[in-house]
Amino acid sequence: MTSFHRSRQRLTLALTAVSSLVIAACDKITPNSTLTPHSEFGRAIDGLWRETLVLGTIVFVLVELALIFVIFRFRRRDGSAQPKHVHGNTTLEITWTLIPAVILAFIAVPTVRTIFETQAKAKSSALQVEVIGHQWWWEFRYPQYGVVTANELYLPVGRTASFALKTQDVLHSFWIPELAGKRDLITNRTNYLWFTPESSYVWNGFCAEYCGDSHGYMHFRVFTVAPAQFDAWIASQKSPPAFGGGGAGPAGGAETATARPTLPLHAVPSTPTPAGLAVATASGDAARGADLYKRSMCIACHAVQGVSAGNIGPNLTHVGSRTTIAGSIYPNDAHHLMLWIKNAPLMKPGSIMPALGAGQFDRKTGMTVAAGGLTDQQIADLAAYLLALK
Amino acid sequence: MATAALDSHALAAHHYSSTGLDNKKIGIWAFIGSECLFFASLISTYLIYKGHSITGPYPHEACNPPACATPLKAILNIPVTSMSTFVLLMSSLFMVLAHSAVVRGDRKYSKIWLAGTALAGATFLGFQAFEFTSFVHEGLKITTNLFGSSFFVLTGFHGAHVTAGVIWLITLLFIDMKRGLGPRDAINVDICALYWHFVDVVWIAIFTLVYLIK
Amino acid sequence: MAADHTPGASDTHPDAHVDAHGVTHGEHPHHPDWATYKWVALILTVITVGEVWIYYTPFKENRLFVPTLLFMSAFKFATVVMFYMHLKYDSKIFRVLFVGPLIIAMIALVSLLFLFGHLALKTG
Amino acid sequence: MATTVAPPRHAPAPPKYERGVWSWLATVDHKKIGQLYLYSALGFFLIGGIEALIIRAQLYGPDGRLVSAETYNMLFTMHGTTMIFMVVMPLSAAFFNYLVPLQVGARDVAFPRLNAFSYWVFISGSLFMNVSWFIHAAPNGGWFGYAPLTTRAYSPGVNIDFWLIGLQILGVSSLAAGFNFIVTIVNMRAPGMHLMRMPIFTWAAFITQFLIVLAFPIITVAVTFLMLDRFFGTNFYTVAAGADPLLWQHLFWLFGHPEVYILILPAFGLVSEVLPTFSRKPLFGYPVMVYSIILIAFLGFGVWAHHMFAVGMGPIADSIFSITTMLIAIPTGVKIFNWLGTMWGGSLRFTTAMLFAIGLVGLFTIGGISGIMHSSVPADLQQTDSYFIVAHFHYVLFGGSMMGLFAGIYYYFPKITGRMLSEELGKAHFWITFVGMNLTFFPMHFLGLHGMPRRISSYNANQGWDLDNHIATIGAFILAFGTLFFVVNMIRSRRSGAIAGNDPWGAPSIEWSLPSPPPDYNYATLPQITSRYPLWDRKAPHLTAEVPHSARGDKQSTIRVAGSAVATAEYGTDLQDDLAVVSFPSAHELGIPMPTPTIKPLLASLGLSVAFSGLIYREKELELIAKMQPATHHVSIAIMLLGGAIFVTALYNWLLTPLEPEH
Ligand code: HEA
Ligand code: HEA
Ligand code: HEC
Ligand code: CUA
Ligand SMILES: [Cu+2]
Repeated sequence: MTSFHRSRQRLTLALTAVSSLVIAACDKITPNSTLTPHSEFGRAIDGLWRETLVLGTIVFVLVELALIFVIFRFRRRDGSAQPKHVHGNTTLEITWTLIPAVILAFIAVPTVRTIFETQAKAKSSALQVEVIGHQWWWEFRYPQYGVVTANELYLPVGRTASFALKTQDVLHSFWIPELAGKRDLITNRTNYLWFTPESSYVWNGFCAEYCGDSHGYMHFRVFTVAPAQFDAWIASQKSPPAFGGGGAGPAGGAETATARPTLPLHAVPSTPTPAGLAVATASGDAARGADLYKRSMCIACHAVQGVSAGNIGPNLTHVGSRTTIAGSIYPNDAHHLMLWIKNAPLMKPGSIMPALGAGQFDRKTGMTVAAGGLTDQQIADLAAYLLALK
Repeated sequence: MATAALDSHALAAHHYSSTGLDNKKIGIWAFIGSECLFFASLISTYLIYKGHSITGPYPHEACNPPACATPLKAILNIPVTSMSTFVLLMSSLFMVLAHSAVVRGDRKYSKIWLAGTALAGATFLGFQAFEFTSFVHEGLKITTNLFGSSFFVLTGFHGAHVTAGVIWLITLLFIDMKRGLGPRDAINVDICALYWHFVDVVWIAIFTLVYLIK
Repeated sequence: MAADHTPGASDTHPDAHVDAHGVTHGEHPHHPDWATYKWVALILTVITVGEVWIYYTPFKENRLFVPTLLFMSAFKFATVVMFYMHLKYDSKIFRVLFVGPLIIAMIALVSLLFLFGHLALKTG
Repeated sequence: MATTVAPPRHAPAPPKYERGVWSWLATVDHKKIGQLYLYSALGFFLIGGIEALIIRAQLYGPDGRLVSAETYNMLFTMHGTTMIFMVVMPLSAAFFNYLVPLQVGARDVAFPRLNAFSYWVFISGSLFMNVSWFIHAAPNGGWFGYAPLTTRAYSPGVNIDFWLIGLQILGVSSLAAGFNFIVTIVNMRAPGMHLMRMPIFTWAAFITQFLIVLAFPIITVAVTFLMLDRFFGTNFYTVAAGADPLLWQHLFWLFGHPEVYILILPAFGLVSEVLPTFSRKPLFGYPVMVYSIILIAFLGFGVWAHHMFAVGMGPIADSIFSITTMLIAIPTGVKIFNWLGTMWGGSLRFTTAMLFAIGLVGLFTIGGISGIMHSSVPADLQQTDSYFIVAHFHYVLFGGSMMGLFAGIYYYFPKITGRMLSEELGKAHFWITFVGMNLTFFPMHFLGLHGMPRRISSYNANQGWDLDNHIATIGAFILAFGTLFFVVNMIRSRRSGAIAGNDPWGAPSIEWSLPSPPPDYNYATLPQITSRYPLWDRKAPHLTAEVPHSARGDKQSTIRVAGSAVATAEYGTDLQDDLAVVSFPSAHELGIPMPTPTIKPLLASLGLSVAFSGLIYREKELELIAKMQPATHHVSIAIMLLGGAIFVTALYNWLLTPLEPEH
């Protein structure tokens, strides 16, 4: 921290010299830095950034030095004579019109080149991913594999991933700072973006276009993994969910399930839960939960392969295999799941998912969940079931 | 702009002017310049959305099932619009005649041509009212599709400008009747005329871009 | 940048005071008259008829149709502005006030059409 | 002077308009209106600033819980809207109003009543938008309100309605003022004041007016579309009807980028007045300064899509807009360098005004350079919608516009009030602001580069953003502290500041030949302008002898000043009793006809605002319609008709009464 702090102070003194220091410090302290790219796209951008930084810094230093010099050299001292009235100097003025023009040419040329490089068509061998923005969560589809998931994206290292970006409602913007620049998700349009992840890690992704109440709560996670791991993940995602269609005990996907990765600190959501929202900690029973789920209103919005086909909310077929929920703002554990089910709008401003716990007040609709609301026990069972959906 | 129009009258009477031009006239030209951007935005929008409506009716093409539940014929009525266009063009002629009459101090003709211009403007509005109602009957409302929205708002705003112009003309006519307009009022008629002609040229553009070009 | 020239547009007429009628001297008095006006009206009518006429001829399918129409309406536009709005005879300040914005408006319109993937002319 | 005397066609204004609150409500004097703009805008600056302070407090640490996400969204929307439309624009308008007629040597603006109208429309629009706070329904769509988020489908409720209606009203104000000043500057310049002799601030004002009258029609159209969509169900931005959200973005930014130059050019103009005075040296390369203003304004219309690099316009459009954007750096650079050239070889006196002016030169450059970094499209894909952008535009807006405007306030306060602002408090204000400003906004560069998106109501821990946010928040409160010095200074000095005298700074332009504050008719007789720096010609002819345009055989300028002669004291200290002795003849004694004060512009603006605000009730009716009940009441229509009636009556009344009692 302190080394970082010192570096900042020097930074304000001499931008260039220190920018490298910051970069050195980044991996530890700044997990979402755009200055430590991990894809060819990221590096292309970084190249341009460094160039503009250097040129910009030169301009900055020259202008400020000149300013400081003038301030000290020409301050009025008593008895200093009336200055000579100069009205201009054509040669000078032409010079300082041309020099910036030249500097800009040095920025413009690589800029245009990079524009065309990075906006070329993606390799046909690329992994196709469909990204669909929703208020306020992300849907990821892998058409080549028939896999649908939410808020957690798996990418094989070394294989180009090509994204088709769409939105269900308003504008959003798809941003993984360490991997690539932004692309907006535009209503009634499809945008494209591709890059090749170069190292395996867990990255944070954000929505970067203001999209309403919970724009600030629309994150996602990206797991760049070894190809073998990726295949395993695909397999487990394709497998039928636990409690199959019939709910005959924890059969199904369980055995193919990949162990949930443990997250680095920066990927663990720290969002505090709303004060006053709690569940009498009854340990839930997955089987009962599975049974309840079929009859609950959840099915109106959520899909669980072979059980329900709702498509308003995230697909829950393998929700248990995810590390975070609700736009990656809460860890995926019984506690948070229960609170979420009990009163989502309290957990996430404006959430489309209504409050479902009995007696809960729904800030969105302004109504209290009366009869048919879920008891804490039922909620615990549902949570247990969802966690079992590995 | 009418605001600006008579405002500086007294000022001009004794204030120095750097260009020898009249404040009001400079003002109206600045206003017209700004109106160019206003109508450019409206026209751009119309053209951008042209052919992007997902349901009929459409300006130039008929729309038959299954594309449209009920068969819809092409909306625009060129003959009628040509008529109204002609009327508006003529109104511009009347306007210049009214102006020169006022400059000449010819009370009789100033009234006649002012009235004529206002009448022509009113006729144009009549045509537009007819056009709009018949469109609604043929199933094109402002809420129907992109074409409906952009068409009615573009032509509607033009119509609003014509209305304002007619009111302005009637006001002048009224003054003419009350105390008569003479050379000293020429400038006030002139700026009204400039506004009126501008509304006319805007229609010249709309007529081609919206009605004639597919 | 010593030389201080004075753009004509701004040339002041120190003696261009304004009389009580608010009508200014120094303003170019020459205005077109009925003779001009009736010709202008005639031309406008003829062109309009022409526009509508070709709309009903097979020429409509010709790819010169749109450019022709645009040219004709541009011509009408210019005629009205120059003669009815007597921009042709008036102070060049007015010309600047009108043509400047018109150019910006045109550029904006055309570039918008390109940005939305309509070639400027063949819209729809 | 007019000789034809007609009998007065209307009774002169009631005497109550002469003094007290009425004298403000009914004023048509550009100097009074200028002050109204000044103090209103400063009031809104405090409001916008307090909003900013809440934002910063919320973001001080991770997972801030000071305000709810919903409130936060209202805060940044209103903060941005307020600062741009209710602070910087009206502050500039304050100087247009107060200075332009003085600088061009006119008695008033071309259309004094239209001018009053502009102010009252501005104030009612601003108040209207802020009223929404009291029902906790402040606008929440961001200051550029992207569709479709701002359409009814995704933003039911009145928040966005308040924003749209407010913007529409404010637009009317800016447009009306725009035409007024164009005419004033074209046609009311004193004898001998060629365009190339105009004070540089007047030039900046002149070009800014063109930006206004050409950019505002576009936003008017865009906003009208959205209003029609929300209130009457049209489809301009209706997703279901196949609308293209980029239509709003293009129209908005086609206005939005010229708008940012509307925000900076007046500040540039003020700085170009301050630097020469305190360098005792004419502006370096005046003609080039003029041309660069014009060029910046023109290019400003060709770069709008640089706000949309992430929407996928395709490589060709991206490249074009990238390059046009870079071009703007050239004329802007020329200005920076010419300012340096102005100070070079001068004898600089560091008054507070000078400090703020130099602050602009130093700080705007930083914001400009980050702007150039955005203009490189791929790089911008990382920067856009991150705090790096927030850093950019606060460096140009606070470090540029606000610094320039503060310089202007310290420089012209003596002319406006006749009293000096305290230099001690002023210097404290500057230095605290300077430190606070950099502490607040410099770390935002790192926040952006380290991946912090903008417009987020809170952020998780361990993202590496905590330290920079701490610093930024502390900086913001330092800024607030500094601003308090300014508030105190303004209040105290109005009453007890040192007497200024005509020309406390030894400035070159003619407004300084007038007593402070100037008489209502400004100039007893119109000045005859013979050079760019008339007062310097008078005081130090030997220096200005070489000024090319006064060497053209023109006779020395003859500026007659009512009351005392031109005072050239540095601080007005030896003029303590100046205000007392300056007793200049009234307009009446001099036989100068002055516009009659009238309340009609105020009434007209009220009518206009009422008419617009009626729309708010439309929302309730829509709810009923949505509930399948026919709208039982039509309050909205009623209110709009009422407002319309008031407007039209007031307007006709105003138009048909001559500006001045005939004499
Ligand atoms: C006062 C207002 C103001 C001004 C003057 C500017 C000036 C500039 N702005 Fe800025 N801008 C804003 C206000 C302003 N901007 C605002 C409010 C936004 C955000 C809107 C939003 O999203 O909310 C924005 C956003 C913005 C973006 C969009 C970023 C994004 O959202 O992705 C871009 C992109 O190109 C940009 C570029 C520029 C450039 C190139 C200039 C140039 O004019 C700068 C030119 C000046 C210099 C370069 C410095 C001096 C020059 C020299 C010393 C010469 C030598 C220099 C070089 C050779 C580099 N601005
Ligand atoms: C001229 C324009 C201007 C100015 C001056 C400022 C000034 C400030 N802005 Fe500005 N800001 C914008 C224009 C401006 N801003 C715009 C356009 C946006 C984008 C909005 C959007 O995204 O839609 C924005 C967004 C914005 C954000 C990003 C919000 C987000 O994206 O989530 C932040 C965050 O820190 C911020 C902070 C500040 C701060 C700390 C100041 C400080 O400089 C404020 C300093 C002033 C004060 C502190 C006031 C002093 C108050 C007192 C002294 C109290 C006295 C009280 C009484 C007497 C009653 N602003
Ligand atoms: C009205 C539709 C709706 C209903 C009914 C509903 N949900 Fe949801 N649910 C959503 C939406 C929308 C989200 C995404 C919210 C967000 O992240 O902003 C969601 C998110 C979730 C998530 C987090 C998923 C993830 O990976 O982020 C879980 C778990 C969940 N719902 C469980 C349930 C359960 C259990 C029920 C029934 C008891 C239920 N939901 C009923 C709409 C609904
Ligand atoms: Cu989605 Cu912001
Ligand atoms: Cu911009």
